[in-house]
Amino acid sequence: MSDLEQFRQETRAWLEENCPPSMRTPMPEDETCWGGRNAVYKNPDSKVWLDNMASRGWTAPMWPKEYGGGGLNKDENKILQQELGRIRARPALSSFGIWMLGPALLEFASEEQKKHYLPPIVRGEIRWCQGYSEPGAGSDLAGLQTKAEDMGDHYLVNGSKIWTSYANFADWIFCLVRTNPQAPKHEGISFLLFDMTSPGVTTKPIQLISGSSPFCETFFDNVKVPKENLVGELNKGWTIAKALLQHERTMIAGMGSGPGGGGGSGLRSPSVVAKKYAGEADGRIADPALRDSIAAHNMNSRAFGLTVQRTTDEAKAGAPPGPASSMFKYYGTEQNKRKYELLLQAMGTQALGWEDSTFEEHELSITREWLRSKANSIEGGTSEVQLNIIAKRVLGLPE
Amino acid sequence: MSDLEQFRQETRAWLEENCPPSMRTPMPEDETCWGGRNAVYKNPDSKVWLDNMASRGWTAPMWPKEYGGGGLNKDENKILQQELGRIRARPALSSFGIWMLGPALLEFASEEQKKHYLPPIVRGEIRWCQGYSEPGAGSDLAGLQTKAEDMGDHYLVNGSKIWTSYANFADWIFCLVRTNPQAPKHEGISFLLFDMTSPGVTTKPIQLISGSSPFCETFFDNVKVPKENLVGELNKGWTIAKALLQHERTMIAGMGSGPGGGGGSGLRSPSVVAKKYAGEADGRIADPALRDSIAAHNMNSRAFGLTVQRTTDEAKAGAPPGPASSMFKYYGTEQNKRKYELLLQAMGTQALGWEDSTFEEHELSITREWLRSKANSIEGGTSEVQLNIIAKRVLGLPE
Amino acid sequence: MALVLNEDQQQLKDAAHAFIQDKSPVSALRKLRDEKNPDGFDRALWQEMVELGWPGIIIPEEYGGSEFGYTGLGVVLQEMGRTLTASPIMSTVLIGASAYMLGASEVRKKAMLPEIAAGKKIVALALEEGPRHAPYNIATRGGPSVDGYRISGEKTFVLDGQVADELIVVARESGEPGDRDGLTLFLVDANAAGVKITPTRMADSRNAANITFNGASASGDKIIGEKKKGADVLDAILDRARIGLAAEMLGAIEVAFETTVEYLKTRQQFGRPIGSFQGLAHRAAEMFCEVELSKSVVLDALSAIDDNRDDIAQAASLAKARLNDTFHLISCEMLQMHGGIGMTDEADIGFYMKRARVAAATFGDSAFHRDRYATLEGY
Amino acid sequence: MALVLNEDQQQLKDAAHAFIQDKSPVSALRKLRDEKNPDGFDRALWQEMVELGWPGIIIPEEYGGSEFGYTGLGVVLQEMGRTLTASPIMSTVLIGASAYMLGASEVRKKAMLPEIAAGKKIVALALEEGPRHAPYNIATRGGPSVDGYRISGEKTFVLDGQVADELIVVARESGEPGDRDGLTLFLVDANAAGVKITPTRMADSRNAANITFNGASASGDKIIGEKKKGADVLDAILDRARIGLAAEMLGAIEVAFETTVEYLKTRQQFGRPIGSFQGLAHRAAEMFCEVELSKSVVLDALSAIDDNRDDIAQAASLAKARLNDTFHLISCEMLQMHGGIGMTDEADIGFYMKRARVAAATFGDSAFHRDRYATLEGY
Repeated sequence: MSDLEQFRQETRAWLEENCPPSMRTPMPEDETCWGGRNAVYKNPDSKVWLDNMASRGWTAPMWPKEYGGGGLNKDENKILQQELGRIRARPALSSFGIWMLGPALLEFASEEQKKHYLPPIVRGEIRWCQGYSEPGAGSDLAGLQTKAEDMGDHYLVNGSKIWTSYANFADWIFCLVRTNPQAPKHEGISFLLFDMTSPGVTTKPIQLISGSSPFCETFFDNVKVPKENLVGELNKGWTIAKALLQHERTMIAGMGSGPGGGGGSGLRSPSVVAKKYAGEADGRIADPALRDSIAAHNMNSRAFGLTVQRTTDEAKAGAPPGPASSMFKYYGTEQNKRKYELLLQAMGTQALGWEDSTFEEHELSITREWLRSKANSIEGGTSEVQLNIIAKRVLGLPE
Repeated sequence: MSDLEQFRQETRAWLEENCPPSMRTPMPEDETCWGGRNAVYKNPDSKVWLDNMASRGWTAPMWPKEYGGGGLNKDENKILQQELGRIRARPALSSFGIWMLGPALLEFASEEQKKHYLPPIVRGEIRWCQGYSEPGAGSDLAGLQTKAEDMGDHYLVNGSKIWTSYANFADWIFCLVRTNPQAPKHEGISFLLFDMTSPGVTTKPIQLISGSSPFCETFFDNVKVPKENLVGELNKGWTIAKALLQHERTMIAGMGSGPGGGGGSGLRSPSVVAKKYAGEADGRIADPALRDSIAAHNMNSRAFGLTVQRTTDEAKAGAPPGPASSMFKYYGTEQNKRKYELLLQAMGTQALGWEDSTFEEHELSITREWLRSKANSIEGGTSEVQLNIIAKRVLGLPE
Repeated sequence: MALVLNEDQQQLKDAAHAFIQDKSPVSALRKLRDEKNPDGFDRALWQEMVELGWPGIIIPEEYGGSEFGYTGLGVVLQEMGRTLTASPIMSTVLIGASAYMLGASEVRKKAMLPEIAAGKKIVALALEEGPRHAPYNIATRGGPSVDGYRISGEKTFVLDGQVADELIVVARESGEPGDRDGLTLFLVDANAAGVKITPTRMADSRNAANITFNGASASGDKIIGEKKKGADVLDAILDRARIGLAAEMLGAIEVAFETTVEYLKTRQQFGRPIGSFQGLAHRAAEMFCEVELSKSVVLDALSAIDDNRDDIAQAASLAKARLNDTFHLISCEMLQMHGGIGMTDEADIGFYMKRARVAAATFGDSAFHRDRYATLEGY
Repeated sequence: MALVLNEDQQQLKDAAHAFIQDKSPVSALRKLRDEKNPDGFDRALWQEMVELGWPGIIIPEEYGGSEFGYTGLGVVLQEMGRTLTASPIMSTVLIGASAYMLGASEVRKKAMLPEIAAGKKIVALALEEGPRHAPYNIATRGGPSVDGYRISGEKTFVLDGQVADELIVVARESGEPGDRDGLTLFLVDANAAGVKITPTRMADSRNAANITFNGASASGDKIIGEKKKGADVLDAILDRARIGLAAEMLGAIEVAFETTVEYLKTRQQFGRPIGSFQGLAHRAAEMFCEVELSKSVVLDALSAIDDNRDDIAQAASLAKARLNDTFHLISCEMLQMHGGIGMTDEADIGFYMKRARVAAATFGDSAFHRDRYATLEGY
C-alpha cells in the first residue's frame, strides 16, 4: 500500500472517530465557526470538531507543524479534502487568520512573530479582521491616510478603516498604516498587528442597501501599538498588501459562476427560474427574448468556467502563472451581476419584495443577493482597476 | 395676398418655366452636378438648370445678393425648398464651396475675398475641395504638419493631405497649413486657398475596403501660393477650422436614420428586409431574436429622430443652441453602423456577395454600404472625439 | 405639437419642483420606510398636493379638474420622480382618473371625478395575476348573480391596493386566460364583503397589495368600458399609466445622472478627479445620450395623449422600454462609479437602484414593450 | 482531457505556423482576389499542404491518414486563420472527410478517404437553400428512378462548389421543408449530367457556388448516413464543421487583436500613444477577456470531438456563437481603433472584417446557435 493510500485510510478512520455526526449535516449560516475569544457555540459539537481538527493542525493543513499547522504536502491535503468531502464535514473553522493573514506571516514575518501568532490562529483562539480600505481611499488603496507615528517605544495609530468584515467580533486586526507621510505613497506604508481591545479602537457596523452586513467602520483614536507588532520592514508594507490583494481577488472572482456552465443551479439558475416564473411553451421558456438572453448568459458562464479550467490546466502543465486573476475578478463578478439581473427579469415583481409572507423565502433572498452582487465589482479592486491591470500588465499598453 | 404667398406664386411660376422636365426626374448618381472648370454634363439639361438657378442666386439662396447669392430670408428659403420639393427638382448644384467654404468666407474673409470667391461658387464655375486631415494627424487634427513658409511675396506649401473628397476633380482647395511651427499647435495654423493646377500639386485616389471612393491623397511639393490667398488672420486658422468642423459633424450625423422611426425605408429597412430574407410567421419576423434586435434598433432610431426634432423645437423656442452636434454625430453614426449590421444579420449570405449576377443589385450595394458605414464613426471626428467633447464641454468633466 | 413645454407647463413644473424639493426630499421616503408606514405614503403631504390641485390636473373642468392635460401631469410626476416621492397620484389620478375619463358612464364620471380631483377618493387597478405584466392573462372571473355580478380570483401587485377606496378589477366574463376578448373592468368597493387585501412591502419601499376576491359583488352598471370588450379601454388606460410612469422615471434618472456627474467632478482618486479618467468620461458621455433620448420620448408620448394621436400605443411602448433601460443603466453606473459608498444604506443610491427595478417591472418590462412595438408596427 | 495542447499537437502547430507565415501571408489572399482567381485558392500551395499531410490529419491510418484528431486539424486551421488562408481544407477535409468517416460504407471509405488524404479529390457539401443557415429547410428532392435516384433542386453558398469533384447533396426523400425527417445525403459526381454550377464571389474574396440539380443521377449505394435519417449524420458533420471553422476564426481573431494592441502602443495622437487613453485601454482589456474565453471554447470543442463526448453539439454551438461574436467585436474595434487607415484597401483590416461576417453566416449565426444551445440544454 502506498504512503498516500495509507494516509487516506488513517485519515478516514480518524475522521470517523473525531467528526461529530452533527458536524456532517448542512451548516446553517449562524453555526459558522469563526472561533475567537468570545466565540459562542450554538451547537457545542462545533467546539469539539474545531478542537479535534486543531489538535492535528488540520484547520491549516499545509502550514508547517512547527507553527501548529498540519504539515501536509499537496497530495496529502488533497486526500484530506476529499475525505472531508466524502462525509460532508462542515468547515471546522472559518478564519481570515488562516485565509489571509497566515500566508502573509509565513512569507514576511520574523521567526518570533510566526511562533507567536500562527498557533492561536490554527486553534481558532484569536479571530482576526483586515484593516485595508479607508473611506477616502477607495480604488486608490495606497492613498490610505491612517497613520502610525513612531513614539519611541510604541506606534500611535490614528485614523479609520472601512469595510472591515466582522471588526465588531474580531480580537485582533492586521492593518495597513502610513508610517512615512513624506515618502511617495507606496513607500510610506507599513503592516501592523494590534489588539482590537486596545483603548481607542471602536467599530460601527455598516448597513448596506441589501440589508445588514458583516462590514464595519473601524476608528482608531490614539491607539498605542507595541513596536514589535510591525510585520516586515518599516515602510515596506505595500509588498505584503499586494500579495494579500491578489489572493483576495481570486477569492471574490470565485463568487461568479463555476465551470458547470449552468450559470447557477436550482433556484438561482436563470433557465430554471424563467420556466417557473415566465412560463413554458413546448418545453421552452415562453418569452423568446428572455430565453435568448439566458442562453447568451449561460454560454458565457460556460466559456468562463472553461477558461478557469484551462488556466489551471496550463499551470499544471508548467506554464508560468498568468496574470489571470484580474480577468477572473473582472469577468466573474460582472457575470454574477448579470445573472442576478436576469433572475430579476425572469421573476418580475416576485424578486422585488422586501419583506412579508406573500413572498417565498428564496424570493426575498434573491432580492437581497441581487443588491449584494452590485458590490462584487467594487470590493477587492473595482472592475475599472482590473481593466487597468489587464491593459497595462497583461497587454503592456503604455501609461 | 401676403408677401410670402406672392413669393410662392412667383417662385412656382419661375420654376415651371426654368426647371427642365428631365431635371424633375430621380437623379442617377453619375448625373450629380458638381460644376467646375472641367465639368462634364452627361445630360445637357443639368447645365441649363444650373445656369438658371445660378442666375437668381438660388444655388445659394440665403447668401447676400452682393456676393451672387439669392438674398432670401429664412421664410422665403423655406418656400423655395418646398416648391423645389413639390416638383421633385434635382439639386442644381452639389458643392463643397456652398456647403462648407462659403459660410466660412462669409464669416471670416475680407470684403475683397468675398467678392472674389463667392460669385463663382454660386455659379458653379469653381469646384472646391477641403484640405484638412493628414496621414499622421488622425483625430488630432490640430497636429497637422503641412507647412506654408512665408517667402516674402508668397507662401511655399509642402506636405500632404488625406481624405480630400474629389481632389482629383477639384479646381481649388481650402486648406489648413502650419505657418508657425514654434507656437502651441492650435496657434500656428492658417487657412489658405489655392489653385489645384498650381505646379507641385498632385492627387491620388484612395481605394476603400468598400471599393472605389471619392477620397484622394493630395501632395504638395513646393507649391507657391500668393499671400492674398490667406483667409482671416495669420496663425488664427484654427478658429475657422472649428466652425467648419461643427458644420461637417452635423452633416455626417444626418447619414443616420431620420425622425421617421423606421430606421431606414424599403430595402434598407431592417424589418422589411428581415421579413423578406428571414421569413414571416403569423405576420411577424420568423426569428424572434432577430425581431427583438430590430425592434430595439428601430425604437432607438425613433428616439433619436425625436431628439433631433426636440432640439430643433427648442432652438425655435429660443433656447441657446446646445452642444448637440457631437451627440448627433456620435449616436447617428453608431446607429447607422448598427443598422447595416442588422441588415447583414437578416440577409445572411445574400448581403455578403462581392460581384456576380447571382446577387441582386441592391444586395451587392448593401455589402458595400455596410463597409462604407464603418467610416461614419471615424470621419468628421471619431466617436471617441465626440465622446470627449460631450464629457468635457457638455458635462463639464475635468481634464 | 412642438417637443417643448409651453409657458403654463413650464410654470407648473417650476412650482412642482420647488414644492417637492422643499416638502419631499428622498429623506421623506427613507422615513416612510424606517417607520414602516402602513399607507406607503404621507397623508399630510398628499393633502398638500390636493390643495395644489394636482389630482385634478388631467380632469376636465366640468368634473372639477383643471384640464391641464397629460403633459401637465407628466411634469409633476417627473418632479416627484426626482426625489422618489411616494403618493397615490399614480394609482388614483394617472390610472384611476384616466379610467373614468376613458370609459365610465356620464353618471359615474360625475360621481367620481370630482371626488378624485378633491383628493377624497383613492382608486387602484387590480390587474396582474402573475409576477410579470400580462394584461390579458386574466383568470379572475366575473359572473352574473341575482344582484349583479360576483368576482372571484386573485390579484397581485395592486399599487396602493392597501389604501384604495375603490378597485377597478379586470375580470373575465368569457374565454380563457390569454384571450384579449371577454374581459370586463368592474368597479368594486374595497370594503365589500369577499375582498381580502394583503399589503406587500416592495424593495423600493413603496406598498402594493395582493387582493383576493371571493365572490365579491359588483354592479353591472359600475363598469369601465364595454362589457367583454374591456381590453380596449384597459390598453388605453395602461398606455397612460406607462407614459406617466416613464415621466416619473425620467425625473429619477435625471437626478441619478446629475449626482453621478457631480461625483465624477469632485471625487479624487490617484490624485485626480475620477471624471478625468477617459474610461469613466466616455461612459458618462454615453449615458448623456441615453438620457437625452429618454427626455424626447417622454415628451413625445405625453403630447401624443394630449393631441389624441393614433400612435399613443407605440409612443407608450417606446417610452416605457427606453426609460426602463436607461434607468437600469444609470442606476448601475451610479452605484459602480460611486464605489463602496454607493453600497451603503446611508447613501440614497440604493433607493434609485431599487426604484429602477420595481418601475421596470410595472406595466411591462423592456422585452414586453419591444415585442409590443414590433407587433404594432407590423413585424 | 486537459485544456492544453499535448507535445505532438504543439509541434504540429509550430510547424503549421512557420509554413503559413512563410508561404501564405495575407498578401496571398489579396493576390487571389486581385487576379480574380477562378479556383478561389492557390493549387500549388494546396499541393504543398498535401505534402505536409494536412488533408489526412483526421483520417485514420488504415485509410491513409495520420489519425491526428480534430485538435490537430484545429491548430492547423487556426494557423491558416491567422493569415486568412484560402484552401479546400474546410470543404474537403473538415467536412468531406468527416462525412465519410461518420457515415460512409466501408467500401466508400476505402475508396475515398485515401484519395482525400492524398489530395486527389475535392469534396463539397451542397446544403443551404436560403441565405440563412437552416439545415432541415430542404426542398431539393431525391426521388427513385430506374437506375437509382434523381436529384432536383437549387443549392446556394456551396463552399468550394466550383472546384469540387464530388458533391454531398442534402436532399429530401419525404416530408416538407423544415422537417428533420426524410433527408438523405447523396453523393453526386460534380461532372454528372444535370448539375449546373455557378461560381459566386463573396465579400471575403473566397469562392462558393450556387448549384442547380436538374434530375442529376445518384446511386442508392452512394450515400452518407442512413436513408431518410440523414439529419443525424448531417448534424454530426455540421458540428465538426462549426468547430473547425471556429478554430479558423480564432486564428484570425488573434491576429486582429494583436495587431490592434500593437497599434495602440505605437500610434501617437495628442502627443501620446493612443493606448494610454483609458477609454481605449479598457476596451482593449475587455477584448482580451473575450479572446481568452474564445480560446477556451475552441479547445474544449475540439477535444469534445476527439474524446467522443456526448456534448459535442453544445460545445459546437457554444464555440460557433462565441467566435462569431468575438470576431465581430474585434474586427469592428480593429477598424475603429485604426481610424481612417483601417478603411483603406491598402491595409489588411478590411479582409478580417469581411471574413468575420462571411464566417459568421456560415453554418449558423449567433442567434441560431443560442437558440440551439438552449434547446439542447432543455429550455
